[in-house]
Amino acid sequence: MTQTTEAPAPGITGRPDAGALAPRATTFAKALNAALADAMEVDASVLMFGEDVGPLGGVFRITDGLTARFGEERCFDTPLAEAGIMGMAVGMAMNGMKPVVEMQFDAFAYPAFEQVVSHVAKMPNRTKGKVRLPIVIRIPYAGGIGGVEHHCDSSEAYYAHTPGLTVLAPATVRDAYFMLREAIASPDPVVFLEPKKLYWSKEEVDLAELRRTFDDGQAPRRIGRAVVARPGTDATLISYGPSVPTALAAAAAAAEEGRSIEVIDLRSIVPFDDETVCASVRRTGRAVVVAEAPGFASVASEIVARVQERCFHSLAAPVLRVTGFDIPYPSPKLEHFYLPSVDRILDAVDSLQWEDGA
Amino acid sequence: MTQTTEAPAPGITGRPDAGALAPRATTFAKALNAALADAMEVDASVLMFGEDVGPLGGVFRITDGLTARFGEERCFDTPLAEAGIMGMAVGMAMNGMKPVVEMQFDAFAYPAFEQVVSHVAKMPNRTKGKVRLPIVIRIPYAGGIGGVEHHCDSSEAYYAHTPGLTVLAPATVRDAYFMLREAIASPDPVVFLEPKKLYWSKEEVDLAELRRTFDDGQAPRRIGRAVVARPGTDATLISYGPSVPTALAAAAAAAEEGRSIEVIDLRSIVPFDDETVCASVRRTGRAVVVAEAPGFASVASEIVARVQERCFHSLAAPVLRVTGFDIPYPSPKLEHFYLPSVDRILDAVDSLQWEDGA
Amino acid sequence: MSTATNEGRGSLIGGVPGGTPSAAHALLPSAEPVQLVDPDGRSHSDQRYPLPDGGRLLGAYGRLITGRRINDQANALVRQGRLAVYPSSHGQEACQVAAAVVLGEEDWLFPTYRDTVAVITRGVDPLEVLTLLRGDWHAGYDPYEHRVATQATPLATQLLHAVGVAHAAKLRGESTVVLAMCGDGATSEGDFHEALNFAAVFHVPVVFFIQNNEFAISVPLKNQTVAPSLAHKAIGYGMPGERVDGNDLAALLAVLGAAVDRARDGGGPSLVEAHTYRMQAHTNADDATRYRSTDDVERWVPKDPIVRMRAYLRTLDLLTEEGEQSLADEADAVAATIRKGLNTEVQVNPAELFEYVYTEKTSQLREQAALLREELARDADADAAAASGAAGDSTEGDQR
Amino acid sequence: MSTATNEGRGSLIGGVPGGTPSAAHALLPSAEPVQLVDPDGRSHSDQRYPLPDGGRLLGAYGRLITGRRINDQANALVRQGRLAVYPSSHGQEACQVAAAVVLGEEDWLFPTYRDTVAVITRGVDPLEVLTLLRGDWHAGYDPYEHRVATQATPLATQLLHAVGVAHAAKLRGESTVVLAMCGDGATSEGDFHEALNFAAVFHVPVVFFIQNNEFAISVPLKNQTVAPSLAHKAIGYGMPGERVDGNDLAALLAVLGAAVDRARDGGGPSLVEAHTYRMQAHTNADDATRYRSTDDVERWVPKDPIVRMRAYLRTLDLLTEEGEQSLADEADAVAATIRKGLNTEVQVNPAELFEYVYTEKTSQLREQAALLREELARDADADAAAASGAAGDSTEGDQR
Ligand SMILES: Cc1ncc(C[n+]2csc(CCOP(=O)(O)OP(=O)(O)O)c2C)c(N)n1
Ligand SMILES: Cc1ncc(C[n+]2csc(CCOP(=O)(O)OP(=O)(O)O)c2C)c(N)n1
Ligand SMILES: [Mg+2]
Ligand SMILES: [Mg+2]
Repeated sequence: MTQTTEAPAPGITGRPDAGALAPRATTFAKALNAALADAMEVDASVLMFGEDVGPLGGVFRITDGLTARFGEERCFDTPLAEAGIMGMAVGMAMNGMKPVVEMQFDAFAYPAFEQVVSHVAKMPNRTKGKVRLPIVIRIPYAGGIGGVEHHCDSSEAYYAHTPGLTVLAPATVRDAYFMLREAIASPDPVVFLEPKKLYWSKEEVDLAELRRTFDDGQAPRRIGRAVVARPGTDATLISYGPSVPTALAAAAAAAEEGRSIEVIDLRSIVPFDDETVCASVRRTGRAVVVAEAPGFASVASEIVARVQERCFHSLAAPVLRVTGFDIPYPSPKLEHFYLPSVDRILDAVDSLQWEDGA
Repeated sequence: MTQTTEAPAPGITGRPDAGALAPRATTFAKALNAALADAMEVDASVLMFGEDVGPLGGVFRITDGLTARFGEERCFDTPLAEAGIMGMAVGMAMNGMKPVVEMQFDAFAYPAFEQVVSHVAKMPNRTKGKVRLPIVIRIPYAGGIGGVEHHCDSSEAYYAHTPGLTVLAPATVRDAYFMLREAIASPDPVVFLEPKKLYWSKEEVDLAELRRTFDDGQAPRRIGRAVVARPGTDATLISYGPSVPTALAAAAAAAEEGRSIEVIDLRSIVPFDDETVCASVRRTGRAVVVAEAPGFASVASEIVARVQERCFHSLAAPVLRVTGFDIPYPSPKLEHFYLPSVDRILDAVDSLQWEDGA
Repeated sequence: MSTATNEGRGSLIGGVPGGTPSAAHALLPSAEPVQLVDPDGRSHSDQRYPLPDGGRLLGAYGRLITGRRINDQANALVRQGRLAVYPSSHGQEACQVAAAVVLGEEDWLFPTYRDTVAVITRGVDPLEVLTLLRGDWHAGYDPYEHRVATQATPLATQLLHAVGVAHAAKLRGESTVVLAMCGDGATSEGDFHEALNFAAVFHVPVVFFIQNNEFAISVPLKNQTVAPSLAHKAIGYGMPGERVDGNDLAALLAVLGAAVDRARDGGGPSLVEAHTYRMQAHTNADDATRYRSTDDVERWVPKDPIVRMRAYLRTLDLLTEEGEQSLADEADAVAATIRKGLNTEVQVNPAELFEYVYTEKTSQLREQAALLREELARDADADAAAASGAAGDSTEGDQR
Repeated sequence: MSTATNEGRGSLIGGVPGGTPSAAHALLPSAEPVQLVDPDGRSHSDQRYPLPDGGRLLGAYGRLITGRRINDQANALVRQGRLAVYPSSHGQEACQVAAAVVLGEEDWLFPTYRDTVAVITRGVDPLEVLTLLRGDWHAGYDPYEHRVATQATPLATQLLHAVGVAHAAKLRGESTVVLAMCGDGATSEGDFHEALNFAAVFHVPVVFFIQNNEFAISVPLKNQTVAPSLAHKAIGYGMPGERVDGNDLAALLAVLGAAVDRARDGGGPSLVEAHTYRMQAHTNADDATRYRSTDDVERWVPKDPIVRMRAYLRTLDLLTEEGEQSLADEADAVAATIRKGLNTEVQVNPAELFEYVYTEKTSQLREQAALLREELARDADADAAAASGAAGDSTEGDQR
């Protein structure tokens, strides 16, 4: 596996994208919407369905305008039943369609868990690849938006632990577009995690240009490819999805204190890009994994485990984690105590045994 | 947290238990059955229900005789619906009962996932502890029995990652008895994982004696307490449930090659006994985690992560894992390629960089 | 094939399948929803359901007035940013009130997120009820105090809890009845199906009460079901189904009251569908103009539950001008309490995040609580240094 | 309230809720299961369902004979340890055969673990069907070859897949009908509910076919439901329900055939419940004496589907002695093929474990496959050393 040759993603800070023509401020949400519309236009077998994704355009408006443009046979509301949505998607995918389904919020995907684990993930293997399931499960994901209970779960570990699923989490507007297009084009089922708190983040990108790049096959592959979101030399922060901007902010703050921190944006949780991650850690000798989900038996645990297995002799200190606590996601007034913060990341970096022989 | 003072568990090899009177060969399954019967006898609020647990006594006969003895109001069959079973258990526990439910096989617990994650695990927290849910979810668990698809999943990571659940996996006949009693007595919801392949394993134990010990409050606590199943000095194998006998066998084989391997039986995945595990690894300086589940984002990942975070400077080599592959559980003829084997564990131990300066 | 009926009174397991066609048809709902007082306030007699007496209606009408006031007040507080979100039951208050008042003290109510008015009507302190929506971390009230479960968010899940509560009560020989609420959308979830089936098979005293308000967020009823009515689902579980005008307080009291009596008398579960309408957006965060016209909504204005009950009570002189004033005053008082209560900021203690996840904190949570405590102490020290004061106490937050 | 009917032919979204009482009642099943040929082989006429003609019955009868033979053969192979487990449909063969033969080539069948005979009747190679139960790792046959989904194990999950397949076909304007099978126990699962509701709302051509064999492993029907019948669930989704004698091949062909025609003509989904009986234990691993008496089972012996159809066909001289002999020979030939096929050991290639999890192996799986390859190579070397031969080839197992 080779690392993408594309330049580091511009982050969510709105840095202008040098390659794009006529850039303008585009939100993450709008990029997803454009990716869906473009995919539906180029491939008539792409369908979009779920709860409130029709005339309403989804509670986050990611499917805005799709019913009007493609008709209610291509983008439609279902009865309110997530297992039903997922199971119907399996059948449609068996029969030539490419369903994209929306689970309204992370915790409302749990009723579909059996369908996801026992069928979406396993049907291709069970049939020796005869039945492929090109399904994309879109999940507005994670917290930081002041949501109430059940609306802010970070559920990636459940999916990442389930063999057969591809699990993606974009962190930038460009990646939102390209990764959703790539997910829809993938012959394998993809769990596509959309960090809610980034929906309204903006970048200067030209969606028409992104579309041309993708349709021309010029977009470098992102599934299985991490990217160095900010280069550095002293330590590596490994993050994905909603934690990438936090990690970048921490790196910026550290820079002011004279520490050069590299930030990796995984983008793809499964497959995992060992090469990019380990190359960085071997260079810096220190690593902290940043993720919102409760830390126990999580994707963050996996990253720590892999990095120390593969980079043990390059490590000057244990690989640390800054994750959510092992508690239910807290309410709006308390979420900032729970979420990985710049300070908590800097504390972790500080404890990476910088003194000789500590 | 202090480590249990009880002697190492006798393993599943049937070594006589010195403390017991009139010992006789007892299976793991029988010990679970006795624990249920004893719990139901001492506490009228303990109920047992699920699919085929009534007159049939469960497909593994763990509930054998309970309906006959306690009546169909205390041990009964439900309609065939796992979310229904779990949701009804929540209501019963809210209203003074201590439900023990059986999920017929690991993969058939998935329909109940929403109830488990959104309610069983969170209701106590949501109500500031006003509503406690003393539910035990018994799951015949993991493989090694030549079962077909859906009947051999190792699903512990899904539960261990969910805050609010206690997750247990006994590996010995004594522990099967004591841990199920302790689980039923716990005010918190417990996911109780019963390694299927150990159901027919035997030990010389006197169930009446175990009962007296437990009822007299003399049984040392096992929730949150790992145990050293075999002492050793050169490296530590960390295992739980179905992997414990495999780890013990590997340690025995290593002993013949002159290597002294310590084996830890976690027993309790959540809460996790850092103290026992880290004390061992700090002593031996080397560790391998052994578990059946696919390794990615698993409980094994967590153990590796914690151990290297806490014992970094004691480690002579990276903490390695011997786990299931990241594939669906394979069929009877292929499962031995998938399962952690003595050879694979010995290979991992061999690669723990025993040469100076490697 | 079999001719046994499905009446399993008294036994733990209900009857056996089968039944004569006529017995089966008795489980079907009436062709039209039961209506006792029409939108103009005229009463109609119904053979099966006698009109509740005037005192009962007047009492319930008072709760209706307060219920509407609570909805209006909560909406206002959302606009002022004092509540995070409020799913209003404006227009559905007759359902809300009836669901609460048909129950006795020993009974249980299982509400959803939209049923705040029902919960308050049952006696729970309004400020406690609104706790969660203010941004605090827990559900707000003690479910055991008034036997009201927490307001369920994951749809239809609570129906199974209701069955479990009823089952436990039945096993102990208690006469508890459980009324479990859900929306039309929630009937599509698998848990709805499993709950009704479990209730019927175990013959437990649960009244399932669907508020069919014609929408699930933006999705209209016709995309949710093509059944003749939602109450027609009951026969598939072997329990009776009934339909009622959900804006007719009198009919709701009669129909739900009968269902509760039936359940208490060992008659087992039943399903009641109330036909009503969600007059406002799903919540303040929703934009209903994207999926329905104001005309649609306007059509329901004349059917308002308050208007018709007021007309009925005034016509019969059960309600006087002073009576109305005093009900309005009562409602104002409740609204004032809410306003006042929500003026004081929620005090949250971060240490509590770790307190209730397990009965006893795991060593993992002890470590995590300590980490947060240290951070807060450092912040406090920094603040103190900045203000050159002292603030050591906050480190003790989680020691209780 | 509304008087629209639920016929949404042609439109993607079905009809609207409501409907006149009589229209609604038309969705209810007949009071007694449809029976065209009784246990003594006498035919009865039925206004709605004409008796299938002799040729059709004779053809299907032949499949019945083969089906029974397959069940017996598979049971024998389990006893000999050549099959891991076999959930037999002994006694239910009429359902098995009818489900397969009412479908056209363009249609899809969604079977469960117990429906091996239906799958074989549809044309799938018996040896392929038994692949999984022999211990191989995959489902055995290509679902697209005969349009037969894999035999589902997680109960009721396949019903939703069936809806999806039908929905996709409908969107493309194809005339495919999908017949989806499940047991009485599976009707309790949430997925059953969601599948029927989705099918009705999207008005897709699916025939849901319940084989009510009165048991779910050890659990009798009365602990599964107290509904008048399982077919009474249909009205709750706005689709017609029908009941049929599940041991009457003629009635099954008629009723299922009508349901398939209806679906193909744009009439939408329907639910058919067949009343039959599981004559043997759940699987060979089950001990049915723990939960039912031999008397219970004996009562069903005279209702055997083969006995009555044979009597009927013999009486009408549609079946001769030679005819019987040739059907028996055919059945023997199939059994012999199975026996012979299962005599050769399954050859498994461990490298395949990693081949189909993703279309392209992840780098993680490449590493894991390499680990296994090395182990096997070492073992092979050791074996080779022991046998002083050479065995380098097996290391290449996963290079294709
Ligand atoms: C399992 C689940 N899926 C999705 C949601 C998101 N959601 C919240 S309310 C709602 C609509 C519910 O409609 P209905 O049951 O008719 O109740 P109403 O809001 O009309 O009172 C949806 C889809 C949820 N809360 N739970
Ligand atoms: C979701 C799920 N839960 C439990 C099981 C275990 N199980 C396999 S068959 C069976 C009984 C099924 O009964 P029924 O649906 O009546 O079909 P039958 O076996 O009678 O053909 C059970 C409980 C399963 N396969 N899937
Ligand atoms: Mg609604
Ligand atoms: Mg059955």
